[in-house]
Amino acid sequence: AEQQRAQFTAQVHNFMDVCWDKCVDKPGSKLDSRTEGCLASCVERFIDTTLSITNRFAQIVQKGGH
Amino acid sequence: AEQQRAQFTAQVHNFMDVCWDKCVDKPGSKLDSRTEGCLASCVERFIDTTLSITNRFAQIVQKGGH
Amino acid sequence: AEQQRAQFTAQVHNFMDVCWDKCVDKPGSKLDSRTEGCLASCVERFIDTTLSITNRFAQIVQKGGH
Amino acid sequence: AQELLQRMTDKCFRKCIGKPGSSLDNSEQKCIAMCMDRYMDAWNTVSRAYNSRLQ
Amino acid sequence: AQELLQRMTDKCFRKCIGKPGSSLDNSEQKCIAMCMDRYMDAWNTVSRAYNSRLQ
Amino acid sequence: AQELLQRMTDKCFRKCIGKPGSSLDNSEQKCIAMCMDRYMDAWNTVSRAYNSRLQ
Repeated sequence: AEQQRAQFTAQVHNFMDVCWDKCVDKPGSKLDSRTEGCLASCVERFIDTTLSITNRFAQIVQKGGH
Repeated sequence: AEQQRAQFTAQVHNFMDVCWDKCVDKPGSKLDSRTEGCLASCVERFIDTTLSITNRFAQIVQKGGH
Repeated sequence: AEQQRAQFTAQVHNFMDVCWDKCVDKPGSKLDSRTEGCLASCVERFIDTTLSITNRFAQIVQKGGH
Repeated sequence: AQELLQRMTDKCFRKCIGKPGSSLDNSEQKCIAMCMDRYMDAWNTVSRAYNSRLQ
Repeated sequence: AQELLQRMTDKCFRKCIGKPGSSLDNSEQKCIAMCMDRYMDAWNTVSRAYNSRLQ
Repeated sequence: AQELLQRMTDKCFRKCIGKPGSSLDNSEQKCIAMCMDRYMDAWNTVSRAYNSRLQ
């Protein structure tokens, strides 16, 4: 569980690195709903991208390489 | 002392990563005084920022969280 | 040999980090010959730069420092 | 929290400090405080989104 | 291949996704597939160039 | 000094080489030599500033 939490945190740092730059322009007095939506979508789409790339990669490897 | 020197060096690498991009545009035939001043201020302000964020974070944690 | 392969791979990751951004703009339906040439030159010039900096650094150190 | 503080400092310094001057001026200090609060809000939003995807 | 997949995902996400929407749309999906194929081509080109320099 | 050389190479390559050509031309070579010297000057300035802040 300890290790799982460390992995979770490492992933959140990773998402923050990409999604902060993509979604937050000038930090304002609160996180507006558009920015919140952007951050949540950014996490979702990043995971989609990871799955899509991992699947395609597995297919290529199975077919016996590039 | 060995470990302290390694930490010092790691911090200097870290400052260089931020401050080189902020202060040095086209490298010239010598480091002009404006660039030198910018680099020194960059280190000072980065440390100020670190202290300011660390203090604020400690206050938030003490008050029982965000 | 195991360790040598790991070092080779680490270097390729490092080259990719610099050269992908320098040479690939919009990924197209194939890697055109201009992009291929750019990538190969990018690796060559990066190695030249490394050697040039390492030699100059060694000279400065020998002369007894900056 | 060490890593969080370091990354937050790095992102907020880059966002809030243009050309570093002889001290943090008032608007830079405000920007840093807001940036830090928004970074922690964003961290919570991102954690929640990731967590709900893992369920 | 773990590291390769992570770096590829990072580079292709940054190149292909502008403002993240409610799902990966068609053009984003195509862009990601192409980006991945080109990343692997580029990886091979870079490896070959590095290898021939080492000889 | 390994890490210093690597970071210096990375920063100076990015600053001095636009589109990589078939060899390092004269102006690229000059730029790299100057960039390296300025990087080391900057390293010294930054170390001094950090050191005096620690006192």
